[in-house]
Parts: sequence; structure tokens; C-alpha cells
Amino acid sequence: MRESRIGAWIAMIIGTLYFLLPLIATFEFSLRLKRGEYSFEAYRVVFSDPRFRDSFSYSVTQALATIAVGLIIVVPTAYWVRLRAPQLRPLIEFITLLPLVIPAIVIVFGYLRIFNSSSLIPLTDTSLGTDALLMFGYVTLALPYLYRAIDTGLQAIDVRTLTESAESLGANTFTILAHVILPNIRAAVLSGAFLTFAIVIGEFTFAALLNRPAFGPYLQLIGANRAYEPSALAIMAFLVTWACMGLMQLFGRGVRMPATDTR
Amino acid sequence: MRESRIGAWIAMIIGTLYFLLPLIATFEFSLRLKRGEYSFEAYRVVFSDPRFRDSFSYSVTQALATIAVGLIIVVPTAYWVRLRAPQLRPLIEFITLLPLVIPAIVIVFGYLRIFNSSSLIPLTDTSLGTDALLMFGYVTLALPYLYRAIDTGLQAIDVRTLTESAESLGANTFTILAHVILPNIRAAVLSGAFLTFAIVIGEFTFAALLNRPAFGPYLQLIGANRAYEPSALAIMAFLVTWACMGLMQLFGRGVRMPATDTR
Amino acid sequence: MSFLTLSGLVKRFGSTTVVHGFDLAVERGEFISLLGPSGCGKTTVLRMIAGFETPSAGHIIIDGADITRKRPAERNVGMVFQAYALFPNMNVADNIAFGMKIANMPQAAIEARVTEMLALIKLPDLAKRYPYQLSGGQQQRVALARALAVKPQVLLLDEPLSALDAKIRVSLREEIRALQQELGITTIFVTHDQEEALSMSDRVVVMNDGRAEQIGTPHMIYNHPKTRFVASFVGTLNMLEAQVEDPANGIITLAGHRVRVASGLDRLPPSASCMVALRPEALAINPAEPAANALPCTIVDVQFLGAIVRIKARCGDHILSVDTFNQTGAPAWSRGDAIALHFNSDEIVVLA
Amino acid sequence: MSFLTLSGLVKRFGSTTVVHGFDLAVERGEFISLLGPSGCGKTTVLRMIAGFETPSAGHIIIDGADITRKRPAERNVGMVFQAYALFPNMNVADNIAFGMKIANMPQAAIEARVTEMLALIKLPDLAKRYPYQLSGGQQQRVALARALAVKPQVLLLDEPLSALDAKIRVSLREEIRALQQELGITTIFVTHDQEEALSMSDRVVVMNDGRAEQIGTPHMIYNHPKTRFVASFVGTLNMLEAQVEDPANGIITLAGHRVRVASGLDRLPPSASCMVALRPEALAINPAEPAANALPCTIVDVQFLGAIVRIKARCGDHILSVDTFNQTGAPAWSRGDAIALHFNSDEIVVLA
Repeated sequence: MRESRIGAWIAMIIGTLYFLLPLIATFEFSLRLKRGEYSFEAYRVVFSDPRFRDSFSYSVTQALATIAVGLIIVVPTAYWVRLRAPQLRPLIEFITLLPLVIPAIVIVFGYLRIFNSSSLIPLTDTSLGTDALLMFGYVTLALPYLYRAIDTGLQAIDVRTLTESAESLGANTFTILAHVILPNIRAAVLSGAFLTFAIVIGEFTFAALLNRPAFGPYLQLIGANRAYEPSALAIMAFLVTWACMGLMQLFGRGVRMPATDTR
Repeated sequence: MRESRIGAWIAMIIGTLYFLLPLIATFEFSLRLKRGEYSFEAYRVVFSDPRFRDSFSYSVTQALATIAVGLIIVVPTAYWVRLRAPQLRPLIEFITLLPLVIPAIVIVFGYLRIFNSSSLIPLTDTSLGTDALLMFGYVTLALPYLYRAIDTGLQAIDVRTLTESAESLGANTFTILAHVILPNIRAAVLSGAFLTFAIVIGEFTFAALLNRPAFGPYLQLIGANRAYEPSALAIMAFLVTWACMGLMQLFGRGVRMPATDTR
Repeated sequence: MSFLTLSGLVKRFGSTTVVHGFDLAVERGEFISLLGPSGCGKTTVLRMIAGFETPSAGHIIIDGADITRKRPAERNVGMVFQAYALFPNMNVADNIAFGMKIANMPQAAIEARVTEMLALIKLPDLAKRYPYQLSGGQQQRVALARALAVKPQVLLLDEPLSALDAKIRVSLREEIRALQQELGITTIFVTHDQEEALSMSDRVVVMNDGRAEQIGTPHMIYNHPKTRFVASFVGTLNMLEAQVEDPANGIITLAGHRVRVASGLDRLPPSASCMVALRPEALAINPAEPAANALPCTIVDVQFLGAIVRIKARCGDHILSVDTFNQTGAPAWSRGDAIALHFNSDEIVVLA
Repeated sequence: MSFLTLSGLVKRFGSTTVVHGFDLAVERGEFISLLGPSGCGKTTVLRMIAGFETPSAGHIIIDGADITRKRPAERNVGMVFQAYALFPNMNVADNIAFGMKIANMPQAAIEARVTEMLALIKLPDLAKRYPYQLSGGQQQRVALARALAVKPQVLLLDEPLSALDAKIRVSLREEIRALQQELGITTIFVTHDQEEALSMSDRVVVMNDGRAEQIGTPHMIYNHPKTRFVASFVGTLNMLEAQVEDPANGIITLAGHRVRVASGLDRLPPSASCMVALRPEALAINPAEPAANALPCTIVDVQFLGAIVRIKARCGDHILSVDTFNQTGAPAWSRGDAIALHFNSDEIVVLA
């Protein structure tokens, strides 16, 4: 017992250093904009840049839209697969894992090819169309995480028995989803939503290739042209994602919050 | 029942189109290098490029090293957490999820800061050192997937009872890991390994920032300068990852393959 | 005509047939148990009545209406599951009210009915509790109240006691039976536990391999099993091979001894072999008043099980199991003792 | 001196103490059961003997050697778990051989011992099978063989029968007991099933809340329970409040009737209240020969449980449960019948 404990602690410490060291180094560097002293000057510069505010709010909007569309696609699908077609689960899991391993570049090339100005659905002609296209790209990107989160949530409740109970009490599918299933996977839904949020905020490739004013390309731009500000931005991005993760953990662990209305 | 079935099928069809349409569009485009006819000319051009072969074999080497180091870190940690410290599981899961949400750029900036020529461990001074640094970056990137895969594998066996059985028969920790635990999570280990392989092959940001001759940057380079070859490369990358995923599914689902030796 | 009629029910999953032409007629207010080992099709029959499975053939008729093709939500059938299946996000009152809200009953009527149901299941003070705050037995009573609140025509119980502790199982089964008799609701109860089926039911259907092997009162099922399967599944028993000696007078030979049998020999020719069954509790050791039949035996094992002392005795090539109560007055038997096992001629069952 | 001695064993998890100063002396070759409800600390005691938990205080001595602080791998103790815990990647022979390979036994000796063990558990032809190809009962027998192959000093069984079907559970418990007696191995058996504990053990330890409530032979535990907990946990029984009338002559009043008690009244003053216990199977309904005591009752419920017919009878404010065998000769009682319940004065237990 003792030997394995020490080995495991060492593994854990190494693992933690893996993440902490780069973070600390980055933070330390971000404070050195003024020569000879530590200051938050780099952060001040970043905050006062209007492009920072614009790109950040653009990305937040994108993230919220992605979460909404993603949930509408994923929740009913995951529910239906668990309930009626458990034999399809490996296939669905496989499909949802695809965006992890298909290089983002393939997906973007494909979208550009389908939705360019000369195509049947010329989304890229208008700025709003391109925004929509970007959002659908993000949905694709977020799919694996969203599906896993929802599916894990569904696993924790007895989907089939709950559904059958509600059915034999006269409920239709919409009532079952809205009043029996969703309230019981709230934590999983929130956890998936926060993860999606974090992913969209930090994404670069899609936004850059579609030439949208998102936070990722702004980060890249600053990174290429400035010395200390990128570190400050990186630390801020880290804090935002950290906050998201914290909320995720909070809701993931949180006590069951009951809804009082049943209809 | 019927209404939910139709809705779910629609959702599934949309989901599939999401991935298939860009792929088909890309494939179709990759065949159009010669004007007026479909040909595999773009693929021939790519294969005959020595930079393609060099960068691909470099990335394969990186992937194999990443898998080896990742497994050495993850397997004992996941085993120990399941066995002795189940209360730490949320924390460990949280840590392993971090690389998903910390922008890659933060990790790379941090590593460069720690391991640059003027630091205590000047890894970036030598080409081999930089390769090692890149590999550790990949381990970080692959950690979430590797940990999840191994942990799911461990979940499927009764880690505690198997360990205690072996202990009361006189086995030490190494024997237990090597002869009782590992043979029973082979499928999970392989599945994690293939996923890691696919991720490393397609990675761009790390390799580009560290300026290593990997497959991702090569893809990007071709993408910026050529018209049809990038589509061909994208299709090839897709096929490689598809093969990896296929193998993953095969081993994930495969029958238990017994080892004949117990020591 | 009966209240609930199942006629020729067949269910196939792919190429396997799990229910073969199942027929059953249930009277209004009757308590019927479907008893059988796992995989015998009993749950599938119940799920077809509930509407969760569509029969491959056959009809389900409740109170004259054919509901075979109706969706579960359109049937007026209450169901209680093994997994308690309360909605975790709702408290006890909301769980019980769920079906009535779906049916758009006025709020006041719902509240009155919830209060009535809580009194019925003897949990009047738990209306505001959430399922995770209840014990398993309490949860199952709430599930029962939820199913009964909408006044279903038929109540379906799918092994509702299996997940509970032994002592609660016994007390809840008595409660369910009392409630069912009070409300007079037609009930189908699925179980693999013979004691539950025998103690709760008006009639028991013993199922095997998708077919009803025997349908009858608990007493008939236990004391007059028709087939070998029913005999061995319902209770433990001694299964012995015997030779028919004189079918007209009901005489067989068991391990060389002449034994008188009350019935069941008419179809058999003399000197044929037959299987006979003897229940361990039907045998008396050296009783004060001799019974019709006696077999001389030697005790080979004595097991103290608490209330019951189980004695294994050898008679020729046969080993017989005999159950006696652990009583202070009773003699303490030990291995090697020579005894005589007595039993009446109507205790011995000749199996088909 | 005893072979296995547990003295003053204490186990705390954080601020909760799950085992409070547990003492037990086990003779060589003895079969001891730890019996109790879940959470009573029985498994924790077993796991301390195996070395999976370190005692917070106290000592574990096997054959004179203190092994309290030794690691599990350094103890010579065999363990069988509820979850069969065979190594899924190894076949039956390799599973059995595992411990011997760890001990570096020569290959020929290992093979001989594997063959011997397979014969012992009566599965000589299954050496090449993998665990997933075996039934639960077979897996548990292999687990037993694996634990016994290394010739442990003590065999520990942690609810090894709980995951099995009822019929296999009974046959396997008989097999385990026979094997244990054949090998003469000192065995500690943890169970929550009173029938298992009573039928298999030389002595039973009834545990409650981390303490041993009573240690004794199955007969003593069942017929002479020392505490109310033991009486109610081991078997079902009627627990009744009575008044002491004449302690010198062993007379109490039960629902207004004078009842003679064989023992247990010495410490009580006249007209004190006391709890007495009567087992359902100790009561006889209108017997041919009257017993020392008789209570006039009215039947309020008759439950047909199969082998046993359980009758509930009212006597004053008390409801008594009476078990009778379902026998053809027995009268068919029904609700409302007036009966007399007879019992001997040594069947009534006065509880502390």
C-alpha cells in the first residue's frame, strides 16, 4: 500500500506542476511591462483597448448561441438514444467524437465550400450569415463535450423507468422531456454549457479562417505584435475558463434543486 | 413514442449531414486539380513531396512517445485514485480537463518561458530538447482523453476487489498492476492510445510555435500556398484519424483477450 | 365476461419468442400473480398490458374495450416499478399529483385527492419530502399512491418488493394486499418469489418459457401442482422415482416399499415408472398416530436452520428432505438414527 | 490457547467508531459466523483480519504471532469476496495458480496442486475455462479454491453467497461447510443471513453497532437469545409485554392470563413489567395434548405461504403470529375462529 501511495503522489505532483509552472511563469512575465518593477500595466493596456471589449463580447454572444443550438440538438438525441436505441450508442458516441479528431481545417474548408457565395446557401455573403456559419462550426466543435455531459447526466437517472412512469400517468413526450427529464439533468446541462462557453471563448482557427472579429484571433494578433500583453491576456483567458470550470464543478456537485411546478 | 422517434431521426440526420457534407465537398474539390476532369493528381503531388513524408514520420514518432509517457503517468494515477482516494476523483478530473479549456497558447508561452535558453533547464537550446518539450506539450493535450479512457476502463472492472484478492494472495503493487489490472483494461488503454495518436498527428499550434517540422504546420503551409492539395491532405488526415477511430471501436468492443501467463 | 382479458398474446423480439399465446381472464377486483423464474416472460406480459411493448399477436381487452394498440398514455392503467421510479425533482405531493395535473383536474380536487392518498398509504406528514429523503419502503408506497391517484382500471405491479429488505418486504406485501382489497382494484402482480405470490394472490399464474404452466388458487398451485416444473418451482420438494404396482387401488413401489397414493395413477399401466413428489413438511418422523404410508430411513444429515430443523434421511437409493419445527419438546435427531417417515396418501403427488 | 485471537479491536473512520473493543477467540478448525445487519461492523472486523483495514487499537494474533501491523500480502490468510473477484484475464487454472506462482513454487508442484484443488471443488474439467464462461456458483467455488490453494492459516469468507440465486446458495453453503470440515481449516464467515449462519457454523457471533451482542452455538443463539436485539434479528418472533406475578414460582401475567415461565424471572420483583418472546413455531393450536400454558385467542388473519401457513391471532391487546405446516390433515383455519394457543414453559424467553 505505502509504495503505491508514494508513487501516486509523485505522479500527481508532476501532473500539477505540468499545469502550474507554465501558468506562474506566464503570470510573472505579464507583470513586467514596466522595467524594473512588477505592475498590472499590461492588464490596464489590454482593458483600455476597444478591440478587446468588442471581440470579447462578440465571442460571448457566439458562445451563448452555440450553447442554445447545441442543447436543442443534443438533449433530445441523447434522450432518445438512451431510451429507444441503446444499440446505437456506440455509433452516436463515435460520431460525436469525430470533431475531436477531424482537423478543424477540414471542417472549415468544407463549410466554406458548401456555403460560399456561389453555392445554394450563400451564407458567407452576409455578415450575419457568416456569424451563423461560425456558430454552427462551434456547435460541431462543442458536440463531443456537450453530448458526453448530457449522456452522463442521463446515465445517472433511470431514463427508461422515469419515462414509462410518466407515460402511464398520461404524459406526452414534450411533458416528459420538459418536466421529468430536464429538471433531473440540470447539473449535467449546466456543466456542458460552461465547457462549451470556455471552448468558444478560446477558439482561434474557425474565427480566423472565417475572418470574424472573435476573441481568439484578437489574442493571436496581440501575441504576434506585443511582448507583455499576450501574457496578460492568456492569464485573463485562464481566469475566465477557470471561473467556468468552477461553476461547472459547483453545479456538477450541487444538491438536487427541485422544481416546484410539474407542468 | 412515434413523435419522439421522428424528431430523433431528424436530429440524427442533421447531425450526420453536419459532418458528411463538408467532407464530401472537400473530397470533391480535391479531385479537381486537373481542369475539366476528376483525378487523384492532387494526392500524387502530395505523396511525392519529401516534406510530406518527413513531417508525417516526425509526427508519428512524436505520437508514439506521447502515448508511452502519457500511459506511464496516467495508468498508475488513475488506478491509485480509484483504489485509495476516490474522494480525489472530482479534483483529478478537473485537473485533467484543464488542457481542454486553457488555450494552447498559454501552455506554450509558459513552457517557452520556463525552458528557454536562459532558464535552468534550457531544453529549447537543442533540437532534441525542443522535441522533448513538444512531446510533453502533447502529453498535456492528450491527458483529458487518456485519463477518461483509462478511468472508464478501470470503472468496468472491480479494481478494489481484484487488488485485494491479489494482495491477500501475496502480490505486490507492481505485480498487481502488470498482471491483474493492465491485462483487464487493455481495450481502454488502446482506445486512449489511438485517440492520442489522432490528436498529435493533427496538432498545429504547439508545433508551429516551437518551430518543429511536424505534420500540422506542413498542412497549414500547403493550405496557405496551394489550392487543391490542402483538400487532398485534409481527406488523408481524415482517413488516418478514421482508421484510428475504427481501431479504437474494434478494441473497445472486442472480446476479452486473455493473457496466458500470469507472472 | 371477465374484466381484463388477454387472449392469444404473443411477443417476439427478433427471432426469439418470449411469450407464446398467453391467455388469461381476470375478474374485476381480482389479485393475480404472475410467478416464474427470470426470463419466463412474466414481465413482458405485464409490459404489454401497460402498453410499453406491442404484442406481436393477440388482444388485450379491459372492460370490453380493446386497448391492444393504444399508447401507454391513452390507457387507464397504473404501474409500479421495481426501481421506485419517483420523479426525483418533485416532492411526494407533486409526485402523487403528476397524473392528475396531466389530466387537467382542478387544483382543489388534486389537493384533496393527494391528502386522501397520503392517508391511504399512511404517510400523511411526508407530503413535502423529496424522494431521496425517503426509505425504500416509503418510496414504494408513494409510487403506489401515485399510480392509484388517477383511479386506474387496472393496477400493474412489476416486482415492487424485490429491491426492499426482507422485513420491510413482508410488511409491505401485507399492506399492498390490504389496500387492494379495500379499493377492490383489479391487480396484476409480477414476482419470482413464490411466498409473495402465494400469500397475496387470489389466483397465481405459474409461468415457464413464455407459457402459463398452471393457473389456480395458491392452495391448488402448492398442493396440487400439475407439472414437474410447477412442483419444483413452487416450494422445495423431494422428487422420487417410483414403480406403479396396482393402479386400480393406487399402489406404487417406492424404494422397495408399497405406498398408497390417493390419485393420479389412473392413466398409468402396471409396472410403469413414474415421478412422485413429496413435500419436506408433509413427512412426519415417528409420529404418535401412524399415517397411511411409512418409509423406514436412516438419518444422514441434520441442519439447524432456526425455526426449522432440516433432516436428510436415506431410504434405499433415495435421499429425502424432512422439515420439522425446532421445538423444545421435539427429540434431538442425529446422524445415523433409524427413523420411520410417515405420510398420508393424499400428500404424495404423481407428476405428469 | 486459541488459534486466532482478536483482542480489543477498535476501528474508527474519522470521528465514527464502527468497531468498539471486539474480542473473539477462535479454536483451530472452528467455523465462526459473524452475523448482523448491514453497518454492524462485521465486514470491518473481517477486513482487519485480512489486513485491508488497520485497527485503531487492539491486536490480531494468529497461531501465537501478532499480525496486527502486517500488510495483507505478508499474512497467510485466504479471502473469498461477495463479488467473485476472479481475475478475468486468467483461466480457472491460472486463477488457482496465482498465489502459488507469487510464492515461487515449482511449476510441477503448482500443477499438481491445481489439479487437486479442482477435484476438491468438483470442477475437474473446467481448468481452461475463463471466469465469464462460468456460472456464479462455479466462479465462487473457483474463488474458494484459489484462496485455499496457498494453504492459508485462516479462511475468510465475506458474504460469499449473497450474489447467488436462492437454490445455489443453499447447495453451495452445504458444500462449503463440508469442505471446511474435510480440510479442518479455521474459518470466519460474514453474513447477514441468519439461516446461513445457523446452518453452517460451530459458533455464531451476533453483532450490532460494532459490538458482539452474543457469542454461542447456533442452538444457544436461536433458543436462548440474551438480548432483545438477538431475539428479533435471529428469526421472527412475538415480542409481548407481561407483568411479573410470582417470580419464585415463575408465574407472569400475559394479557390477563397466568403463564408459567421456566427461567429468567429471578432478578425481577413482583408486579414489574417485562418483555417476553415467543417464537411463532413454538405455538401449537388446540393440540391433542395440552401444554403447560394456554392462551385463548381469536384468529384475525390467515396467510398461506406455501410450506407454512401463518396465522395471526388476537389475545387481549396482543397479536400473536403462529406458524403451522401446510398439511393435508391439518384443519383449515379461517378468520374469526376461536382457538387456544399452547406452549411449554421453556419456550417463553424473558428478555433483558
